[in-house]
Amino acid sequence: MSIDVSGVTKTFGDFVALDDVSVSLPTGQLTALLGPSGGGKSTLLRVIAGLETADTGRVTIEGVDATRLPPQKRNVGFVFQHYAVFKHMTVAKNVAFGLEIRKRPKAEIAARVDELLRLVHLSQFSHRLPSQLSGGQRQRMALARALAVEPKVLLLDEPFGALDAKVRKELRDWLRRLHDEVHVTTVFVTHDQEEAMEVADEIVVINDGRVEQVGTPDQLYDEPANDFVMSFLGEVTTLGGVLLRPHDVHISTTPQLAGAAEGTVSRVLRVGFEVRVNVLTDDGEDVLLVLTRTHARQLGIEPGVRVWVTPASGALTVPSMKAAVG
Amino acid sequence: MSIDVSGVTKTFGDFVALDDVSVSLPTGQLTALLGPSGGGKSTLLRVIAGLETADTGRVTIEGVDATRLPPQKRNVGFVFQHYAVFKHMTVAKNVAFGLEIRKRPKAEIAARVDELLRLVHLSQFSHRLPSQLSGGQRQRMALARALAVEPKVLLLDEPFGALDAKVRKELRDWLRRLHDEVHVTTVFVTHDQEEAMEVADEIVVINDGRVEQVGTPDQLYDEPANDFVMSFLGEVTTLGGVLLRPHDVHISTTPQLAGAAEGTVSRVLRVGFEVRVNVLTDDGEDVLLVLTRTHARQLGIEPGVRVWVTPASGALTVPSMKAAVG
Amino acid sequence: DGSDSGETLDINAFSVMEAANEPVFADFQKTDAGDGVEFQTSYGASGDQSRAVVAGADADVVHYSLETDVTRLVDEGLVAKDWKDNATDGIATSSVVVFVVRKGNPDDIQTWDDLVKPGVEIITPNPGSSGSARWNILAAWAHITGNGGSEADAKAFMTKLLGNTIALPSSGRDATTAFTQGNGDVLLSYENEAILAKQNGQDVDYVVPPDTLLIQNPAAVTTDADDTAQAFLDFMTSPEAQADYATSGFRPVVDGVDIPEVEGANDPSDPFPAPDELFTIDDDFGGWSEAADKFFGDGEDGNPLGIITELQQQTGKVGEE
Amino acid sequence: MTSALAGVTGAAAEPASREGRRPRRSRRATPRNTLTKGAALGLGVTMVWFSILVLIPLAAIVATASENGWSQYVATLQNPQTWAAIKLTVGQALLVTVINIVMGTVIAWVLVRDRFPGKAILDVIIDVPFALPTIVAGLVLLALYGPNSPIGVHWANTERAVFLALAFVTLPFIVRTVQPVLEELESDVEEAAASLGASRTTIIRRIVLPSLTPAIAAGAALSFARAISEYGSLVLLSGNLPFRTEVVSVRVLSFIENGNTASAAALATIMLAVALLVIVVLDIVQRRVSRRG
Amino acid sequence: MVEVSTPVRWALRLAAVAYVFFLVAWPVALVVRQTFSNGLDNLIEAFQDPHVVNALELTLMVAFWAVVINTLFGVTISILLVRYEFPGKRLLSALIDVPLSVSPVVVGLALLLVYNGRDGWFGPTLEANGLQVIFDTPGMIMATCFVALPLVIREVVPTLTEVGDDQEQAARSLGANARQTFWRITLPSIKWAVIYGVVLSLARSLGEFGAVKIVSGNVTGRTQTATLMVEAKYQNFQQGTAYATSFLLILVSIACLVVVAVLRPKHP
Ligand SMILES: Nc1ncnc2c1ncn2[C@@H]1O[C@H](COP(=O)(O)OP(=O)(O)OP(=O)(O)O)[C@@H](O)[C@H]1O
Ligand SMILES: Nc1ncnc2c1ncn2[C@@H]1O[C@H](COP(=O)(O)OP(=O)(O)OP(=O)(O)O)[C@@H](O)[C@H]1O
Ligand SMILES: [Mg+2]
Ligand SMILES: [Mg+2]
Ligand SMILES: O=S(=O)([O-])[O-]
Repeated sequence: MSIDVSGVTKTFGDFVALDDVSVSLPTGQLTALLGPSGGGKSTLLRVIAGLETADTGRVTIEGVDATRLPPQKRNVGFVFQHYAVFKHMTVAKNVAFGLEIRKRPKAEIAARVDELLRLVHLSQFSHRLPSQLSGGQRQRMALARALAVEPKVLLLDEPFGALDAKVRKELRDWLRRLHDEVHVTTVFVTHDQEEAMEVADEIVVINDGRVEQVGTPDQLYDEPANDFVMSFLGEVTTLGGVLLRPHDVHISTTPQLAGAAEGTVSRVLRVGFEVRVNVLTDDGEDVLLVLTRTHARQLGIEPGVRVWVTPASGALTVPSMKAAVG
Repeated sequence: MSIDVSGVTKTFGDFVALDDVSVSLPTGQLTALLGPSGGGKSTLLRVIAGLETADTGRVTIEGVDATRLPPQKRNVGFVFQHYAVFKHMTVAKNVAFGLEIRKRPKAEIAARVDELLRLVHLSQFSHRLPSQLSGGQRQRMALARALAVEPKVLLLDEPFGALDAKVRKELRDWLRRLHDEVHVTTVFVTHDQEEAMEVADEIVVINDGRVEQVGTPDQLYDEPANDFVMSFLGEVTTLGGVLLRPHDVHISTTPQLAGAAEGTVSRVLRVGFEVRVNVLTDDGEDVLLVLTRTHARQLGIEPGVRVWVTPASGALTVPSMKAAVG
Repeated sequence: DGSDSGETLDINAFSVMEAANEPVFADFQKTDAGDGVEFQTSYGASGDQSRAVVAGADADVVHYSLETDVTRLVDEGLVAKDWKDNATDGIATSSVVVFVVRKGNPDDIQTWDDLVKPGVEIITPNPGSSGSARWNILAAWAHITGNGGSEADAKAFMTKLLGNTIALPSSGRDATTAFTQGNGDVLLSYENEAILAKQNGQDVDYVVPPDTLLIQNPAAVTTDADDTAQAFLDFMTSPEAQADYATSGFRPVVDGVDIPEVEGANDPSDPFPAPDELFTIDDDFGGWSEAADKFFGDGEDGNPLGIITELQQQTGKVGEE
Repeated sequence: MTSALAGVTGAAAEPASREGRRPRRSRRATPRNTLTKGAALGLGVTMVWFSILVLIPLAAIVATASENGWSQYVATLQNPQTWAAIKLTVGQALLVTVINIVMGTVIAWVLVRDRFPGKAILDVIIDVPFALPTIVAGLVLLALYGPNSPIGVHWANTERAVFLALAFVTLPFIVRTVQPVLEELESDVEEAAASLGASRTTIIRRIVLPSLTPAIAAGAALSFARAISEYGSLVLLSGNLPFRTEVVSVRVLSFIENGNTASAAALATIMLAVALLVIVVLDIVQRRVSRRG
Repeated sequence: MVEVSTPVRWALRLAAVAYVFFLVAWPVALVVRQTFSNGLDNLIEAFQDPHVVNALELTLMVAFWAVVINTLFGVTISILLVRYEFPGKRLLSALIDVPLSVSPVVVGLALLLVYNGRDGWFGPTLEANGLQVIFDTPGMIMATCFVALPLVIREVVPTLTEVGDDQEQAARSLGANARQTFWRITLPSIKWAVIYGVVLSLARSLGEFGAVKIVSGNVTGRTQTATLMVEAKYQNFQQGTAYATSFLLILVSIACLVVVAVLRPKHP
């Protein structure tokens, strides 16, 4: 049982936002839709939620064909990028909304709202209006609201997009823990690879309306299907005609390894505990590599120093020419 | 010759935004004003630009007492957080504005605008309206506009604040290179420590209306004046009652070092090339440390493994109690 | 009052009747037939009012400035053909055309010939919509033809008179308002309107010219009106009602009316002096059936083009095609 | 240095990078139809009402005017009195609009940027002409500018009365369109100009006024449209003197009262055409505004 | 923000205040003063005149229905224009503004041509079925609706656009159907705009004159509204009553304005 999207195409006018997308999201997992802006992430999520109708293809939710179901019949919780809070209702009323719509008994609603507000740590704010909450609190309220109706599926569109870095980081951990606790099938959209890798069980990389790759964070990082996935998931540099991570470049001040490219350090930039080093090889390649400070200090890396660089053992490399990719 | 701010105090009502701030910004340098939101960074920058008048204190720009000069007499270029573009003028007109005000000859203006647009790589957009530009392009236009009048000083208020992470990173490099080329005294505001450390020659840390520390990125990182500066400039963790960087925690699976704290790995999270490890020491401290993937793999770090942690040799530590700090 | 019977009469009348009707209504309500009757009134330019009734406005009793405005309803089947078969030949009120001037008559306007002197600014309503306007114009015409002038003389006179006209407001009442607000030197109007204005403290005087036209305002019931309407119509020409009208400045249309003091008249005790010469529509113009087309025909749909209409077009001045 | 900057440019020209693999272009090609059943029903009902109330009656005017073909329009326009009314109306409407552009902008400026006791009252008074019944507006102006004027200006029944009435009823239009724009005008734009060396007058002339232009234009169009169609406030004030103070609306009314519906309709059609023109201008202005964002 | 110099600021302030004072404030004050020139007599006299009371009641009735209809219509059209795409939308949104630039006299004529009972396009049929439009309340309500038509829409459309549809979508995803979404989410979030639009429409409706004059037949006590009454009384040498009635209308419209001023969302 899961969410199954098969062969979904969605166009706006003559613009193709989703192009024959098929993807299967297993029950109980936390899946990230990752991709650059305009890639079609939100559109896919909205198709799953029924907020947008696909031109072709089917959506199956927990075994039920949902392709033609209106959003209110899908039993899907949706959390919007900009929260979409009901501004004129208190926090408690916001959370209670879905239950009131379902005409649940008053007492039951009150109890459930209480429970959820405790879950999202907003109990003491239940009588405030959303405008009196901080961004992070609003986001948590939106989550509680979506969870209130016990959806089979929870969909989050860039849930932390509008928050600042610190709050974002906190909520990210919190979401992970919440998911471990509640275990509802959850799909969230992000364009931040770090966020996706830190939180998700599985990542779907979407670009230009198409699925580029599906896999666990480790799979994507270790076995990127193509150069797009590789460079989207982290910084890359080129060495000897291959793409690799700057951390995967091995550097030494002596010609230890056969096949290492010789070059001169052209720029050294300390950023916190890291040191970013540019090496201009004698072949004219500008190679970026990242070292820990300690390591750099040990090696005595400074502009002008002669060095030898080579892909580290076990380094992941991908041919750097686009044409060479499948 | 430089910008000298001495004894500047600025209050809004009874709120003290700047509290007896003195700082000297050397000619030709790229200085960052770094600090948390509401710290007074923008206020200081606006006092320097003459957009705000200090209650007490003096501002000297390149040897001239500018304390009472109106903004248009200070020959200061100001770039605003939200660009402050002239919406009704084309890109070229925006850039030309300051020169037209000065009634420079038409030909000279055209030439200079051309040159500047080339510098900021907007030549092909000269006839567009700002609304037809992307955020990064708008920001570059604002820069060109500020540079057009050949200011002695360039002030930038969170120049990249409104841009997304990728563009931000690129413009940051670009600003560094531009500064290396044009060499105008530049001050920019940011609340992003990474940005400050990567771009600036010197950083002024401002908090709560006061200067906490002034120094090069290395000085701030290596010799933070207090725990505020230390924790603002990067992630910290606590080990044995001292603050230190997660990268500065040494970990081993055998009790190599005397005085190391013994504990159990409670959580391992892979984020790209890094691994973030939480260790719960037998003393009940939750220590965060960061390793490279390779290193973690070598050590075989997994939840449940017994480990010994200690500050690495040469690690920077600061007593974690605020009271203990000078 | 007899709200018990609760009947409502719709009175559709020309513009200047409002004040004069109030006491008549009150007196009618004191009669047996009028006990408990409520009145709903609508006042406006005579022609406009009549056209509104044709277009569907409610009316039980119509009271217009001109016979032709009633005839229009007869043609539409809204008023019985025999509406004129009564003691007053369908006429309910009457008056004469007078000159309303500024207090003290600063321009010393006494006769029709004074009106066509250069620089005299005249206000008279619009003959397209207003009954008053048509009476005024025919009075001026009669001043020439009734005193031996030819039609050509009359046309020449009318041309001058229209040339001095600065405004043609839509109704008699609109014209009064325009004049009392300070426009023009002389207003051509009903004698009763002049008296009413003076009664209400307006700074005006009026002059009854030596030769003028008798104004006769018809009234009728509509075909679907009931007996109460007929009773009211009959009451309108009773001596009692005529005395009420006289108080408001109207000349009685029946004999035996006890004429009261008329405040506002030039001589309150002799309010209605007979002019030296009084023209009538029937004697001097062959009745409205003839005069209407001859003077005011609109020249469209096969209708003749009236003399005045044509003159207005020629002078290029004020008024309608 | 060009090579050093190359990386930045490539990335910052991000819209181009999207046009990568497939033709993904215009957001709006053909008008789409996203009506649900309920919405379609709602649209149907409202359109029926809108037709009954507005479209069919206006069509009837055009139809009546066109019964006699072009000759009706020609005859209507050739009538010197009608022509004088059109000239007066359009002329005074233009004059009033120009005054409104100046005074409306000044008032909006004062309301947004100035601070003085009683400003809140001024703000409320601005709307009085909109809320006041027009006939009362005429009466009100008559009190100060009529025969019994306490200041001795007797402007009733003159062209000035027409001007006054139109200025009165159109007062709020430009003020109320400019005010919000001025409020939202970001002060940093003005500061940017100041830091580039612009003086106060330069900032107002080159930065503030151009930003207000679309709003001023929209307000001016509204004010002009209202002015050429004004009737109520002139009834008691202007005396409706042909060739002097008679405006088009009064002229139309007098056609109606004289039973000359065809001429009334013809003149009304001409006014409608002018009004439509104004709406088109308004629409263009607003679209330009939205394009600039 | 540029600060203009003090003399210029004073000049602008003075110009603005003087203009508004001479054009609006003083004239209105004079009418109010004339109303009370002989104490409360004018007002008492007006209130004792059943026709005046009648006219005021009628005005309220007509305005009430016009506002109700325009609000229903306006909110519906606004939602259609903002939330849906359909062919002809741009045309419709342009046409919606037409009534703002049509002379009230023309409005009256237009309705007369279609709905008069004798030779109107629909009038005779309607009258045959017992519905009189012209010279009766339906016509007056229609005329009032026509002139005040765009006011609600002009208020609601921008607010609706600004609020966006994400709250509505959130409600849908939480299980609300279209009706529930409208009543619980959409309406509450555009509430102030609707109220503002209603107040403006009310002011406009209470004050309508030209269009109503033509379609009403001006029957005292039945189709004569307050504004028609003002004209009639003024012309009928009863200026005291005219001023008193005007005063009442001024009072109502200023009350409307104060409501609006209090309600208008303050810019932060
Ligand atoms: N209603 C719409 N009408 C027209 N085009 C649309 C519409 N919604 C989305 N698009 C287009 O479809 C493409 C995919 O949009 P989508 O919102 O799914 O992107 P995304 O991956 O969520 O991007 P972001 O990270 O910026 O939110 C975009 O180019 C967008 O412009
Ligand atoms: N015009 C003003 N009136 C009142 N308070 C102000 C004003 N301008 C700034 N402040 C206050 O002064 C303090 C410092 O503001 P400032 O804008 O300098 O902060 P900042 O360091 O630039 O913060 P941020 O990173 O959020 O921009 C803040 O608390 C702010 O609320
Ligand atoms: Mg999105
Ligand atoms: Mg700031
Ligand atoms: O009301 S009149 O017909 O006399 O204008």
